[in-house]
Amino acid sequence: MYDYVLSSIIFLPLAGFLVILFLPKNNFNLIRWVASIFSFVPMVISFYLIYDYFIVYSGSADMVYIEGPFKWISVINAEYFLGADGISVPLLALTGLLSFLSIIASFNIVNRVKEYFAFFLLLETGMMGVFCALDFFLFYVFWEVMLVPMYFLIGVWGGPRKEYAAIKFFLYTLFGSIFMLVAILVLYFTSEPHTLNMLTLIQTAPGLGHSLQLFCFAFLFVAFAIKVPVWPFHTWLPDAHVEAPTAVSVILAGVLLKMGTYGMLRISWPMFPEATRFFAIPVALLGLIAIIYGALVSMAQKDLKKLVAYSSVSHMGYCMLALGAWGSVTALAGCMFQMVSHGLITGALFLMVGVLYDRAHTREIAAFGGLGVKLPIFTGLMVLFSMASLGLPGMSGFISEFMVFIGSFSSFKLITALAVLGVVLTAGYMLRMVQRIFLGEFNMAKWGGLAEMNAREILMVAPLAALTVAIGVYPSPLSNVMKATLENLVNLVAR
Amino acid sequence: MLEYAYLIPLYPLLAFVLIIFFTRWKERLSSAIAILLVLLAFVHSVFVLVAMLGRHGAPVELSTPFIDHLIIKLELGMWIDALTAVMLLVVTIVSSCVQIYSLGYMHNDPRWSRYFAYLSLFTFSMLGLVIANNFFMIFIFWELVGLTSYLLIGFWFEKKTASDAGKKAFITTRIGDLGFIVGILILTFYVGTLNYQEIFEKVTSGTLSGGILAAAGIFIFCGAIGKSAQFPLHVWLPDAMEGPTPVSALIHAATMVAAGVYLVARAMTLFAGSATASMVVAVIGLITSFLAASIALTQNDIKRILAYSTVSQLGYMIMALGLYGVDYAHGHHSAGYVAGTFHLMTHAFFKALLFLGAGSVIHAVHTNDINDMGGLSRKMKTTTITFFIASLSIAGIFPLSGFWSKDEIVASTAGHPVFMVVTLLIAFMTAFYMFRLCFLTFTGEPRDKERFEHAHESPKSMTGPLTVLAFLSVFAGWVGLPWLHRGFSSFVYHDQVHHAGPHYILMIISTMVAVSGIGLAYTIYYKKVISADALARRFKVLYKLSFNKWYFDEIYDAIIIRPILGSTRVLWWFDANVVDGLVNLIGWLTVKWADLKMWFDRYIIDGTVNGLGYLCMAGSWMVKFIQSGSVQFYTLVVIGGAIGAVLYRVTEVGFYFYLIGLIIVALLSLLVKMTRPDRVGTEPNIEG
Amino acid sequence: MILENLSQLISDISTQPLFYLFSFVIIASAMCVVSLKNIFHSALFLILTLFAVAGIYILLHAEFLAVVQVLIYVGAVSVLIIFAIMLTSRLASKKIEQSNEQVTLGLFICVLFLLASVGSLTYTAWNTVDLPMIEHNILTIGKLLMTRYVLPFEVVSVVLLAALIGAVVLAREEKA
Amino acid sequence: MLQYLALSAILFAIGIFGVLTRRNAVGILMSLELMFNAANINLVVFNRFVGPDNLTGQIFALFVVVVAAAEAVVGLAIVLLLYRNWRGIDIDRINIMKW
Repeated sequence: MYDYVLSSIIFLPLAGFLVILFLPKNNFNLIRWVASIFSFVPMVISFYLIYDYFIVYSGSADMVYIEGPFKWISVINAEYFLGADGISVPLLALTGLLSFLSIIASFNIVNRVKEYFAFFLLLETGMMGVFCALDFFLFYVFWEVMLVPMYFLIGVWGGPRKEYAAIKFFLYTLFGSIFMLVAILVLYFTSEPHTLNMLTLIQTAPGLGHSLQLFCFAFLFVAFAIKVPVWPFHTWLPDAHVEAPTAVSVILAGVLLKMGTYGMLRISWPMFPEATRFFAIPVALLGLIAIIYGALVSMAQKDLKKLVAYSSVSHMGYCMLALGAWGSVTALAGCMFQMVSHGLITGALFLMVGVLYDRAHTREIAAFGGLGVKLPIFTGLMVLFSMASLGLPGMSGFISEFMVFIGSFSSFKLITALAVLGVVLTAGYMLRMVQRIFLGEFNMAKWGGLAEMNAREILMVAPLAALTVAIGVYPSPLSNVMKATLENLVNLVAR
Repeated sequence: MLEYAYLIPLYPLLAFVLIIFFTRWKERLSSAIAILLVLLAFVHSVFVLVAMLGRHGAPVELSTPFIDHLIIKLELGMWIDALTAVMLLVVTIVSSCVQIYSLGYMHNDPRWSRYFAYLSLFTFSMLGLVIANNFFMIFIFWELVGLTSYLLIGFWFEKKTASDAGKKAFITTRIGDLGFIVGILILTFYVGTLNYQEIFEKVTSGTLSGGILAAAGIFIFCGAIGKSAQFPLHVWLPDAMEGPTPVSALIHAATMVAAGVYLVARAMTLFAGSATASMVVAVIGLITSFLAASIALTQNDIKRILAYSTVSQLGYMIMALGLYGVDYAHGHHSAGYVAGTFHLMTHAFFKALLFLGAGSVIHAVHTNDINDMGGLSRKMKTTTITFFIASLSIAGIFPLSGFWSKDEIVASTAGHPVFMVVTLLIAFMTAFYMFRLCFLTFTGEPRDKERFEHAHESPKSMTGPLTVLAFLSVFAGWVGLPWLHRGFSSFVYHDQVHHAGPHYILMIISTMVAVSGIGLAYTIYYKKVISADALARRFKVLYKLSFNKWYFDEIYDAIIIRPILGSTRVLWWFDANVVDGLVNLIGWLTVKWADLKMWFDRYIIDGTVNGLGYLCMAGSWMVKFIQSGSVQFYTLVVIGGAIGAVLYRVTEVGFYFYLIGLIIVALLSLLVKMTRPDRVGTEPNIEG
Repeated sequence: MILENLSQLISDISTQPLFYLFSFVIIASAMCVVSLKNIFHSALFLILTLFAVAGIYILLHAEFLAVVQVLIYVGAVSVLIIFAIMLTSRLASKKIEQSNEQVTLGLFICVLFLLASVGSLTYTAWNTVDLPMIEHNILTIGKLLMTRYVLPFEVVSVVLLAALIGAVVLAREEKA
Repeated sequence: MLQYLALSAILFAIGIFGVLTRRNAVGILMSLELMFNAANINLVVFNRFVGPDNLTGQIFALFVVVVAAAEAVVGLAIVLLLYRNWRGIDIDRINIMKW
């Protein structure tokens, strides 16, 4: 019965995309609900998948739910080849959840509703595909497929500087993709017989010469690093996040950034063990820079959304630090945890910012103050997510950061010790933000009209809050899901 | 009961969950739930203590894995020994008292339910911290305690100072936690476990020693520095007094700030293994204690005086524990460990009492400034009596509980002359500032008549806890009477029982010191024989230093906060202009390059194509005149051509000659056609 | 009979002067035809030319043709032309420019044509025979037309008919 | 013989000149007649000097005369039509087929 489970996750949103194209343009509710249904079903399947994986496969490092390889473009040996393991299954579930919540969060879009939801579903297809593809060409196709709807989602429904942000995002990512394409070509032509099958390449690519490995690794790294984004490739992120509509920011932060780190875990690390070992310290250093730098820059932000955006840079730095510590399962598990928890927390923060923006029509931190008086639920949730973001125990952020620290300390003592500083800096900017928005004197004249969150809004962040706390309190199921895969990964890198 | 001790923290957690999710709107019910469950925890703690007494302190451990596939095992568990049992009791007693007290103090607060929820969450965190059996778990609760402290300090968040203080507290303690994390990381890496007992076994067996042990100890002590407000991170605690007074009593006097001391006591084996680490601990404790006491001498805010007093007393405990570690590392036992933990317990009671008393006073006069008080003893009998009891206790007057614990601390400095002298000096200062506070607040003439008129004794819900705590302040110390052979020291101990026995000389000295301190305060502030102002003028520099808290806030602001905020702005500028500027520059250059290409494309490449087109058009424009529509012209051309052909055949002159000739003819004819004025009315006039 | 006698007469006397006379008339009047401003005068000169051509025919022993020339051209076509002129323009009164701007070129072409044709005439080796003309050529023509050339003859008559009908159709006033 | 042919050539050339230069449609027709005559002269001349034993040349000349007559009829009809539609028979004006 699992024969086509991954395909169904990938292509159900695409089907929804097609269905929406045939719906009447002015029937907003119909479009919204169709989009919700077509993202709800993949979400349910992805949840079932992670459950099933946990029950049945969590002890093995093999690819499961494999589809193919089916011949696709036989001239270049491109195949339709899908599969999932302990790395991709949690990310699939995360994607499913965030996509559904984002679509729910987009119900207040009134401009070009049909196109919006159509693009959104197309985007979901691309994201799901990236996490399932086991063929390089397929991977690349999904990677690019996701770009286009994202470009339009930012460029059409975005904020005042949307064109700039959209073009920047698109060009930047495309720039990276080209490096990836070069690396793919190198891999294709150096393999004998020529193949694009990732699983085969993981077996054969380490046989490449030292310099060629470094070359491919560096090229793929640029592509993934732009997506993560690693300092100094991060400047597209604040612009894109700030200008994008709320739901798109959620997807950007929650899923798209993960694709970079996922690519490293899935492709770069196992394929080029020698290069990984060679570049371990630079990667960790980049992580450290991102942590400290992102946090400091975030502290200087006046725009709430930009603050959250820069906090993403900082938080993804933990992933890079962990990736540098390739030899530790704990570090890699920490990286995975950080990916998931950052997706949940930052996604939620963006949703909350969106909720506030919908009401106040500004995101200027200095414009607010004392909202805690008027909006207790909103404040409570926002404080909760801020605390989760700054790594408070009991929430997923703490688990991931702690695991990253433990894992990478064995490889890099000084770098890790310095990275711990990030915890304080994060606390610094998060608390400043909370203080300036929610605490202090309440300006009744200006914000007296703000309404408390409505049921839809509470419902869309509640699952995120629940999962954040759940992972924070009881992380071991999630860690069991990825355990075997990561152990195998460490062995692959140690080759 | 003992094996279910892990339930103790869960009672208040249950209260928190119930209040937040279900009874937030029913205020009375919320507070009832909170108090009921904390009392339940108290009762359970009593049972645990009794059970522990029955086992003579033999520890109980229970644990469950948290994440188990890591390079180390992270687990959640409980470790109950004598220290834990005592702490559980102290925390639950103080917490219960404070929550009951809050019923009166917080009445009519708009966020009543939330207040009790936070208190419950705090109690949960604190109990979890106490009960933890490993460093990972203690760190978790350590942070949660920090969170609740943040929430409660900033409870009246409309006040800027309150929200600032909350933020300051959280961040400052978190700076200490950085060290704590690094310490934990060191332990993970070099020991491979975070479980107390496993680590301590490694230490006692000598597997872990030397520099790494010292580093681990010092880094872990950083956590204690932050949480227990030790120098140089003590600055947050006085500010934390912006929170509601019961909160100050519970968190910032009796329990949370004691967590640092508890941590040091709990990890005593680590410190005891390294004389360096222990010495650092002791010195930090001494500096803090002296610094805080010196600042407390001149403050005017009743709660701040108590806060500095707290810092000072915590320094005492830390110092005692540190000295114990030093002694132990050098191979001989001292009373330090018992002194520290004993003082931790007694201090909790009398400091909570002091704060609650101060709260009662504030509740009555609605001000924190002792210059606006005076003569309150006439209006607030219970408060005055309990406050004096607590003050006597903290000053170390026989036979109150503070006397016994402070005596032990003084005793533990035996063998360290510098420490002993400074300790006695601090004891003197403590007695002085406490009674300065008492005399200024409760005796003399009211300095603010209006406030005095409105002052009244607090309700029963507030005086009740005061009485209970006063009782404890008097008698709690008696469990550690030096003459008792099965007292506190034989219950809570490190490694082996060390029964010091009474030091009569020290007792006399310390009592004399305390009495002289009280006497000085009496002469200055009660009898007013010596003018306080004159003294202040006399020792102007010292007075200013003390009054301005040694300028720590200013120094930190100048050397840490401003540079960081400045660097954030610089980095933000850097990010927006240099990093992003680079990206935009590349984009701009690309666009310019594209413009150049476009220009080239438009004018050169396309220009060539278009030029050809224009050429063709021009040519055809000329040639089109051949198509004149004039039949005669066509005829001319035909005939001319025919003749040309004939001539060519006939004369056999070169083909090109004729071609050229023909072209000349054609051009001539064109010329004719083109020069011809178009005198044609072209529209056909079709009729009919 | 008279015609035959006439031709006999002409052949008897030297044909040279007559030829030059006719040639002069033909060339001069033809030039008038193409260059006179008054189209009516041109038409008159055309008639003169046609007469002179008929004279040439006689010199060449084509008496029947000469007669036909006079009958058809001078008698019919010329009249037709004159009618047309009178129908189409206020002729005599008009002294407008009757030739277009191609005069020079046309002249040039004509000169070239003359050069070419005269050149080719001169340089061609003409396969001439010095035989007398057939006697009774009118009789012979009649016979030939009815026998050997009967088909072209009929075709020509059809052509004439078609031209007749065509002319009527073309020139007919459209009824409103 | 040559002088006859020369005459014919001259006549033809004059006809050409007329066709090329006359502006009046009738004038063109008349020039055409001249050319027909030049051709006829040729036919007759060759009949006389090249093949005097038969009369083919003359008969063809006869046909030419007939065709010329027919041409004249049709041509003149067209001229009439032109005149009616264009209020004149100036060939120069009738150039609506130009570029």
